[in-house]
Amino acid sequence: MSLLNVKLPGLDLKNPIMPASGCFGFGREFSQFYDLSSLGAIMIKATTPLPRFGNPTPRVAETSAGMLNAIGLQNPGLEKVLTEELPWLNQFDVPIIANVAGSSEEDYIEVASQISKASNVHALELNISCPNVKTGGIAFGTIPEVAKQLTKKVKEVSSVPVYVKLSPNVTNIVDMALAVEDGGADGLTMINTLIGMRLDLKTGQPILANRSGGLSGPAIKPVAIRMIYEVSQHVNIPIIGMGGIQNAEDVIEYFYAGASAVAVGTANFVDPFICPKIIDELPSLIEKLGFDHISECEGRSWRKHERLTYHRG
Amino acid sequence: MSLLNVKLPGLDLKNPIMPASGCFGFGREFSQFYDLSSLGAIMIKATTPLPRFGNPTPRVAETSAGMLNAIGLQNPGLEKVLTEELPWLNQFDVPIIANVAGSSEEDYIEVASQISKASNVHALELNISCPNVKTGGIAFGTIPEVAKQLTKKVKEVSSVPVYVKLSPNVTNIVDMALAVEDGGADGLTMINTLIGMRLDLKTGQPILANRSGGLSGPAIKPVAIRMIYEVSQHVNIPIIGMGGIQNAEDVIEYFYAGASAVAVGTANFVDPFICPKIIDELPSLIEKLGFDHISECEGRSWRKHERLTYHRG
Amino acid sequence: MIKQENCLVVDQLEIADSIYKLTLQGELVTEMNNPGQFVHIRVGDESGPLLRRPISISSIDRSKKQFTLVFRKEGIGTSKLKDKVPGMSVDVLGPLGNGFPVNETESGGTALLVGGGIGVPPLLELSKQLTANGVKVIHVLGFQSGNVVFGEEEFSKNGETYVVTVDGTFGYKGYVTDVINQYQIDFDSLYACGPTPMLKALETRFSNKKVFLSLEERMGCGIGACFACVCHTPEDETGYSYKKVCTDGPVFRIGEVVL
Amino acid sequence: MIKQENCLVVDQLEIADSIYKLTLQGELVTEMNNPGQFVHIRVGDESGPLLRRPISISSIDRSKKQFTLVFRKEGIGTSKLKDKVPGMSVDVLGPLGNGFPVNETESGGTALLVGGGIGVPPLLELSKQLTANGVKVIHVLGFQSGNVVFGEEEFSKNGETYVVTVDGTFGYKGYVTDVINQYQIDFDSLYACGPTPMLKALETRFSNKKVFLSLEERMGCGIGACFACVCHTPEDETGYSYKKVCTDGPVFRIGEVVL
Ligand SMILES: Cc1cc2nc3c(=O)[nH]c(=O)nc-3n(C[C@H](O)[C@H](O)[C@H](O)COP(=O)(O)OP(=O)(O)OC[C@H]3O[C@@H](n4cnc5c(N)ncnc54)[C@H](O)[C@@H]3O)c2cc1C
Ligand SMILES: Cc1cc2nc3c(=O)[nH]c(=O)nc-3n(C[C@H](O)[C@H](O)[C@H](O)COP(=O)(O)OP(=O)(O)OC[C@H]3O[C@@H](n4cnc5c(N)ncnc54)[C@H](O)[C@@H]3O)c2cc1C
Ligand SMILES: Cc1cc2nc3c(=O)[nH]c(=O)nc-3n(C[C@H](O)[C@H](O)[C@H](O)COP(=O)(O)O)c2cc1C
Ligand SMILES: Cc1cc2nc3c(=O)[nH]c(=O)nc-3n(C[C@H](O)[C@H](O)[C@H](O)COP(=O)(O)O)c2cc1C
Ligand code: FES
Ligand code: FES
Repeated sequence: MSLLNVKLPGLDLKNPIMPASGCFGFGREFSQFYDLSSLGAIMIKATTPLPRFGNPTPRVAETSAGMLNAIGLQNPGLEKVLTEELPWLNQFDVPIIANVAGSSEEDYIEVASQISKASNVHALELNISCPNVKTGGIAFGTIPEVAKQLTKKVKEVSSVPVYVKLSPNVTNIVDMALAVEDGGADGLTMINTLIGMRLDLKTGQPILANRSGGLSGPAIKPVAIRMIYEVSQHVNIPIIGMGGIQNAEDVIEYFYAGASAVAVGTANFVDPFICPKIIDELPSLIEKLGFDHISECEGRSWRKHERLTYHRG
Repeated sequence: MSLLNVKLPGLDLKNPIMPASGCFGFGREFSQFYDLSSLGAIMIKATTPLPRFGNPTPRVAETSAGMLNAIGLQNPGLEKVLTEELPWLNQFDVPIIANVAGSSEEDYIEVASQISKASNVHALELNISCPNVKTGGIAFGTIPEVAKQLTKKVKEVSSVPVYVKLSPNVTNIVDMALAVEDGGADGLTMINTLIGMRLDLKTGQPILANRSGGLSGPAIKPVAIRMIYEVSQHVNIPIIGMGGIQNAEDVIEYFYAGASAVAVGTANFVDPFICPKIIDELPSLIEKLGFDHISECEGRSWRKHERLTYHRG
Repeated sequence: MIKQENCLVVDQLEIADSIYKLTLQGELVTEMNNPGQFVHIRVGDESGPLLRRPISISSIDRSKKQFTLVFRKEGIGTSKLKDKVPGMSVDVLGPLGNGFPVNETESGGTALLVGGGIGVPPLLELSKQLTANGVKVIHVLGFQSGNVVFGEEEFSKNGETYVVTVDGTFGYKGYVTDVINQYQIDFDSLYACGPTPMLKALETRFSNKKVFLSLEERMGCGIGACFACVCHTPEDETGYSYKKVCTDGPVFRIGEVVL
Repeated sequence: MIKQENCLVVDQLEIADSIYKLTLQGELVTEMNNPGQFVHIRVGDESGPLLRRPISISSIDRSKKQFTLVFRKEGIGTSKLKDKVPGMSVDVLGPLGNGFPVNETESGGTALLVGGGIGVPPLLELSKQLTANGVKVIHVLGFQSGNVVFGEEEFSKNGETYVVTVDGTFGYKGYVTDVINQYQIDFDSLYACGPTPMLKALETRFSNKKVFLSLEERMGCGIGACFACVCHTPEDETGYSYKKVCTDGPVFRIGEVVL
C-alpha cells in the first residue's frame, strides 16, 4: 500500500485509482461487487441543480476500441445527491470528488457551494467539458477567459479544492489549462470525451438519438497522453488523468506523461472489478519497473529526475 | 461501374475511392499488387520544395485501433516528383491529387504553381494540417484567417482546383472550413491525424523519436464522421472524407455523413489490396441498401432527400 | 447476486439461418432465478470489441450448471460469439435484471407467450417454468421468414404453438397479432418479448389485461450505473422519472414504462 | 513477388521460455529466395491489433511449401500469434525485403554467423544454404540467459556452434564478441542479426571485413510505401539520402547505412 499513497489538494489518497465521473453512478451498483473503501477516491456522476432526465435513447454506441455516449447529464439533482447519495456513500472510507455541471454560471455556483459542504466531498470536479448538453457545458470548456472566470467564481464559493475537467476538443489545451490555473484551480482532470458520431448503415441516421456523443475508451488514450504531457509541463497544479485506462500499465503511462492520479471510466463497463484489479496489480508492476513509489513515475517522459515532493503521503 | 462514378471539381472519378496521402508513397510499391488504374484517384505523398529526410526513427507506434506516425513529410522534393514520380504515374489512367506541403507561404506557392502544371495532376490537396513538422504546417491549419489567406494565394497560382486538408485538432472545424471556402477552396479533404502520443513502459519516454505523432486508423473514425457531418452542412464545396476507413460499409458511413468521395490511409498497411477490395464490394452493398448510385448516400444523415446533381458523372 | 465468470462452452449449434444456440456452464447458473433475465457477455479480448453484449437466458439446467443462449449473428460481437467452440471459455456477467414474474399466473390459468424473432429465446425457460407450475401455455412465435424459424418443437412440448412468418414461408402468414385475433386466443396473462412495434401493438390491443413485456435497449454497463438504458414512465412522460431497462427491467408490467 | 496469403498453421511449439516456433504452409514459400527475408503478419482480425508484425523467416521447406518462424512473445501481437494452433490460418504478407547474400561467400570459404537473441532465427536457413554451397559455417549465438537459449542442436549439425549467455547460465559467459575474440575465430565473411548494440560492436570490430548485418526498425507498411523504417547512409549522415529497412534491407552490407 505504501507504494501507492498520493496526496493532492484536498485529497489524501490511499491509492491514485478512482472511477471516472459518469461511469460509476453514485457507487451503489459497484458496491455489489467490492468494498468501495478500496478505491483511492470516487468521482460521482455530474450533479446539476435540478434533476435531469438527459437525452433520448439510444444513448450509447460502440466504435473501434471506444464508445460514444450521450447520456446528457442525467442525475437526480442536487437535493437528492445531498440527502440520499452522499449520505449513503458515507459508509465507505473513501473521499468523494463531486462532479459539478450546469448550463449557466449560476448553476455551477449553486451546486458547488452546496455540494462542497458535504462531509465526504473532499474536492470538486468542475465539468466544463460535457459535449452532450445543448446549452452551457462545452462553451465554458473552449474559451480560456470564460473558463477562468467560471473557475474563479466557483473557487469563491467552494469549501473544498476545485479541479477543473478539461475538454480535449480544443485547438490549444495548454491555454485552457493556464487559464483555469490562473482562475485559481487547485488541479486539473483530463480528458473528457472527444466529440464523435456513428451512423447506422441501414437508416443513414446517427445511432445516438442525440446525433453526436462523447468518445471514450482506449481509442482516445494517445490523445489524452499527449495532452497531459503538454499541460503538465506548463502548469504547477496536479493532473488527474483519464481516457481509455484498462490496466496497470496504462496507469504508469499516465504517470509518465505527468498525471499524479488517474480515473478509470469506460473500463468499468467492460469489467466491473477493473478498479480493484488495477490497484492490486500496481505494486508489483511498480517494483518490476524499479521504482519505490508510484510518484517516482510522474512526469518521467519529460522531467529531469529531481525529487518529487508534493504528492508523497 | 456506373454506380460509383463521381464528378468533383477537377476530378472525373470512375469511383470515389483513393489512397490517402502518405499511405501510398507515389504508388510504385502498390503497383506490384494491382493495376493502379482501378483507383478513383491517387493522393500522392506530401511534396515540399526541397527533399526532406523527415524525423528520426522510430516513426510509427501502434495504439488501440490506431497508429501514430511522425514521418515528418519525408519526400524527394519537388523536382524529383516532377521529373520522376509523376511521369512514372502517367502510365496509369488515374488522376493524381498532389499533396502540397511546406513551412512557409512561399513553399506552398512554389510547389503548388509548379506541380499543378503536371499533366496528370488534376487537383491539389493543400496540407495545412501535418502535425509532425515543427515549423509551418499546423499553424496554417488552426487559425482560420491564416488558412484563408494561404488558400487564396495558392488558388492564384494553381492551374488545377485546390482542396484544403483540414486538421481535426481545432476547437471549431466549421470555422476553418468556412474560412478556406471563403479563400476560394474548391473542396475539402478531412480529416488529417489527431495529435497523440505513446510512452514506453520501460523507459518512460515516448516511443516516437519525434515524441508526439499523428493518430490515424479506425480509432479516429467517429471524430471524422462527426466533423464531416458538421462541415458538410455549412459549406457548398465537396468533401473527400478519410479517417479509419477499412471496408465498404465505412465508405457508405462517410457518404451518409456528407462526403462525396473518400480516401483510405492506414488500412493500406494492413491489407495492400484494400482499395481494390473496397471498390469491388461497393456496388453490391449499394444495391443491397437500395440505392442506384453511391451519390444517393451523400449527406443522408442530415439532408432532406432532394436530388443530388453536381457529382453525378 | 451478479457474478462475473469465465463460463465453459459446452455446445454451439446453428439452429436456423444465422441463429445460434450456445450452451455454457458455470457457477452463476445457481444465481439465476426467473426466466427473462439476461447475461452480459464479453465476446472479445483486450483488442476488442470493447463493450459487452446483452443476451437473454433461454434455458437453465440447474443440475448441470448449464444454461443456453440463442442469438442471431448480427454484427461484430455476435459474429465472434458464434465462433466460440466447446472447450473455450466466455466471460459472462450475470444474471442481470428482473425477468418474467412466473407467479403472476396461477396454477390452472392460461398464459399466452408471444415472441418475435430473436425475442423468442427467453420465452422457452418461461414456458417450462409456467408449465411446471400447472399453468396452461399457448405460444405465438413470429418470424420474418421460414429460414429463421426456430424453437417450434421445444415449445410444442409445453403447449399449443402457432408459428407465423411475415412472408408466409412457414406457418401462418402475417404478424403475431393476426394469429391472436384470428384464433381469438384467450388468456389470463400475456408475456411477450420482441421488437418494439410488436410490443406496442400488444400493449394497445391488450391494455386491459395482465401483460408483461421484455424490452431491449442499447446498454453500457448492464448493471444500472451508466444511465444508457433508461425509459420514461407514463405518469411523467417528459419529466425526470425513469426506469432502467438493465436493472428495473428488462421485463416491465404493461404501463410501467413508455415504449 | 510478394504475396498475401492465408497460410495454414502446421505446428506451434514453445522451444524456450516464451520463444515459439511456428510452422506455416502456403504458396508464398515458392517466392522465398534468400535467407534473411521476413514476412509481415496480421495477427488479429478487424478488432485489432491493427498493424502487421514483421517476423524473419527462419527456415524454408520448399518441397512441403512450409516455412518456420521463431519469435518471442513480446506484446499483444506476438501473444496472439502464439495462440494460433494447427488448423487455423494466419494472414501473411511476404516474402519481404532482401536477405543475406549467400553467394558472397565462395565454396570452401568460411562464414561466421552471429546471432543475438531473437536475431538468431534467420541464421538457420542461412546456415543451411551456406553449408549446401560448400561453405564452412561457424555460429556464435548470444542470449540473455539459459532459459531462452534455442537452436543449438540444429546449428551444430552444420558447423561449430558457440552459445554464450550474458549471465553465464548456459554456454560461455559474456557477449558474442567476447567469444569471437577469445577463440580468435577467423572467417571470410560475417553475417549477423541481433540487437543494434551487438551489430555496432561487430561493425566497429570488423570494419575491414566483408560483413552483412540484418536490421530491425518499427514498420508501418513493410513494403516501402510509408517511410517509417528509413535510416541514413554514411555518405550523407544528416542529409536526405536514405535506405528503407523493409525493402532495401533488412540486410545491409557493412557501411551501407548508419546503425
Ligand atoms: C436485454 C437484452 C436481451 C437480449 N437478448 C437477446 C437474445 O436473446 N438473442 C439475441 O440474438 N439478441 C438479444 N439481444 C440483442 C443483442 O444484444 C444484440 O443483437 C447484440 O448486442 C448485437 O451485437 P453485435 O456486436 O453483433 O452487433 P453490432 O451492431 O456490431 O453492435 C454494436 C453495438 O450495438 C449494440 N447493439 C446492437 N444491436 C442491439 C440490440 N438489438 N439491443 C441492444 N444492443 C444492441 C451492441 O451491444 C454493441 O454495443 C438482447 C438485447 C437486450 C438489451
Ligand atoms: C525485419 C524484422 C524481423 C524481425 N524478426 C523477428 C523474429 O524473427 N522473431 C522475433 O521474435 N521478432 C522479430 N522481430 C521483432 C518483432 O517484429 C517484434 O517483436 C514484434 O513486432 C512485437 O510485436 P508485439 O505486438 O508482440 O509487441 P508490441 O510491443 O505490443 O508491439 C507494438 C508495435 O510495435 C512494433 N514493435 C515492437 N517491437 C518491435 C521490434 N523489435 N521491431 C519492430 N517492430 C516492433 C510492433 O510491430 C507493433 O507495431 C523482427 C522485426 C523486424 C523489423
Ligand atoms: C457513459 C459515460 C458518462 C459520462 N458522464 C460524465 C459526467 O457526468 N461528467 C463528466 O465529467 N464526465 C463524464 N464522462 C466522461 C468520463 O468521466 C471520462 O472523462 C471519459 O469517459 C474518458 O475516460 P475513459 O476513456 O476511461 O472512459 C462520462 C463518460 C461515459 C462513458
Ligand atoms: C504514415 C502516414 C503518413 C502520412 N503522411 C501524410 C502526408 O504526407 N500528407 C498528408 O496530408 N497526410 C498524411 N497522412 C494522413 C493521411 O493522409 C490521412 O489523413 C490520415 O491517416 C487519416 O486516414 P486513415 O485513418 O485512413 O489513415 C499520413 C498518415 C500516415 C498514417
Ligand atoms: S446499461 Fe448502464 S444503466 Fe443500464
Ligand atoms: S515499413 Fe513502410 S516504408 Fe518500410
